[in-house]
Amino acid sequence: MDYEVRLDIFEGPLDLLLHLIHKSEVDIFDIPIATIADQYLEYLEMMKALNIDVAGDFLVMASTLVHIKSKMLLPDSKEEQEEEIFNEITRPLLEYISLRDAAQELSERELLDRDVFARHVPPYLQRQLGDEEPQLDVNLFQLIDAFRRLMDQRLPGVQLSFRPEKWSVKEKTEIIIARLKENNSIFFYELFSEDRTVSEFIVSFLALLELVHRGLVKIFQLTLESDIQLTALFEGNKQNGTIGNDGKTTQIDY
Amino acid sequence: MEKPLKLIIESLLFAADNPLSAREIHGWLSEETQPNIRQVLKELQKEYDTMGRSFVLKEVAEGYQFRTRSGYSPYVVRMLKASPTRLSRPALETLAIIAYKQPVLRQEIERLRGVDVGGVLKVLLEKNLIRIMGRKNLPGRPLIYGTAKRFLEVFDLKDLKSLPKLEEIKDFGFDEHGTTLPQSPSSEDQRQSEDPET
Amino acid sequence: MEKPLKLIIESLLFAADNPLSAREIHGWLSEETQPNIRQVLKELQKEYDTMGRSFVLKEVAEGYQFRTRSGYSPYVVRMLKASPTRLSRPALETLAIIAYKQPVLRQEIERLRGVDVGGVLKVLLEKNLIRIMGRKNLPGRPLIYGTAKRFLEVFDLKDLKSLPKLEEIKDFGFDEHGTTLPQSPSSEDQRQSEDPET
Repeated sequence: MDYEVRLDIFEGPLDLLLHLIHKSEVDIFDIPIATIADQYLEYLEMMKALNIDVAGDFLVMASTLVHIKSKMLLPDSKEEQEEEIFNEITRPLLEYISLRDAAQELSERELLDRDVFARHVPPYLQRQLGDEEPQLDVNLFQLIDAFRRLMDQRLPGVQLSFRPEKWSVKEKTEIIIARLKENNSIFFYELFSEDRTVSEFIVSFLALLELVHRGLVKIFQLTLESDIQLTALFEGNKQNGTIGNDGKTTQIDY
Repeated sequence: MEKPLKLIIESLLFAADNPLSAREIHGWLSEETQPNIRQVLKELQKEYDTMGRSFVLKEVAEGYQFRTRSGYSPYVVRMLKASPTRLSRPALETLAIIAYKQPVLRQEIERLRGVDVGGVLKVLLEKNLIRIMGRKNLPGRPLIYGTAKRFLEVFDLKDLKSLPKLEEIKDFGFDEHGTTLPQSPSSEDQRQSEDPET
Repeated sequence: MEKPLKLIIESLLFAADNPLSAREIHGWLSEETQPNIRQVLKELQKEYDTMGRSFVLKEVAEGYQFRTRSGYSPYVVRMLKASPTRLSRPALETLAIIAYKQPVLRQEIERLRGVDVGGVLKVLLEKNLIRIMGRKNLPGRPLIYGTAKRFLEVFDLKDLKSLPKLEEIKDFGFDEHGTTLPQSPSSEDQRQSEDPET
């Protein structure tokens, strides 16, 4: 066997598949699965032989191909086979091609900072502004990045540990109510996502029980698999309004 | 002190960092109506188009912005020593999927591209081309992605509707058997607005 | 593809952050002599002077720069005041801590940032990005901070649940070794780092 040892770098299984189909000069609507599957596996073998990491994505496609190929040996209905090939292979490929073309088309536009350039606010204009504080221009990613940076700096590779703090059930109750006011319904686990110690966790839980007991919060689960959710039974939630709208839990006394 | 509206608007466009819409301009020139401002913007655009200068007024990201004509980029790139906007092919393909399928989940993107896209999403977020639109009510509460305004700016698009049409995948009759493509339920809104004709 | 020198120089002036001198321009267009470039700059200056637009090409200490005519500055300043700016890094970091750790006490924030955050908290409160959620039952009854509604608006989040989880951020390919993310060389970052010095 003589391989041309010219290993193209394929972005993913669809890329490789397209390459093989192209090379075999076959129609995408009439893919000779057995042949293409063999070629695909050969290619993976070659990559392994050259110690190139074969990503899991490639293996998933390999197993799909092998599966289809093996089914073709069975006296199944031809229509069923064609359907499977279309759904598992042809349609993903068509979608991939159309998106690849769209990406190509996008990249051919007049791109800002590549083909065309805009003006920036010249510094002399900014100076005229003095101390005025204009609006904010910041995105979520910058925020996350800031946080990550901070965590890395302060505690390289170490989980955050916080000094134990004393929380009262009442405080936690207020916090839970504040959160429910903001969101109407939250997931059970979210309630504890900010708890940093076992004792805080327990206090949160007691607070929740208290709220349920008082009929201010409902706990439910949509299906067996779904996460437990909490929903407020006060204020805007059509049920009885037992809580003042100033965020204080005035009706809860201890 | 009274200046012609056209030149006032021009001065704003000239000094602005971002594309300006008629609505925004109206915010600073409340004595002028938005249709009036829109009209002036169109006139200015035409004027610069025919003026034969090195820059024009372009309509992008739902606003107007002065930009150099494309022929001058070699010189400007040299000056700014800018590594010009360059997106890798994976990044570009992922961006295309997000642009066309938004709101979209990561798993849907990965299904379409056939590979993991974690690293690519990071790059696109960093470049402010995409944004997180929220979370889907599904197990794991996955993030929903969409394009950011900067996407329109960079790709010279007036709005999302101006995206070049995506070639639609025809179904070859197999769907009667109920094997429809597992559509991400989140992309439904987009579908609806995209192909009202079909 | 050859463009007239006048328009090439104009495009450079247009896209430049700072005034450009003939010497600088010569650096990018070495095939043109400095006197030649100086000549073109003068011509351009005259041309814009007589063109009756809202901006002119001004000769300032360090070179030539497009500037709006002074009569338009009231409008421009009005716009710039209302235009978005960036948050300082301390403000952003403090906000990030509050977002992720809320409800949170000032002392916790200071422990994480390692510096006093009184001033920054004030700024964030003024900008309505954070709010005081209550007081903690501790000596001194310290204030508890959380994000405000405006925070969600600015960051384009539907609710606090949409804030990406830290595990998900890791998933974006931030390396696991705890080193910081390499800054994207996007033009925005460049501008950000350039501004304070100028």
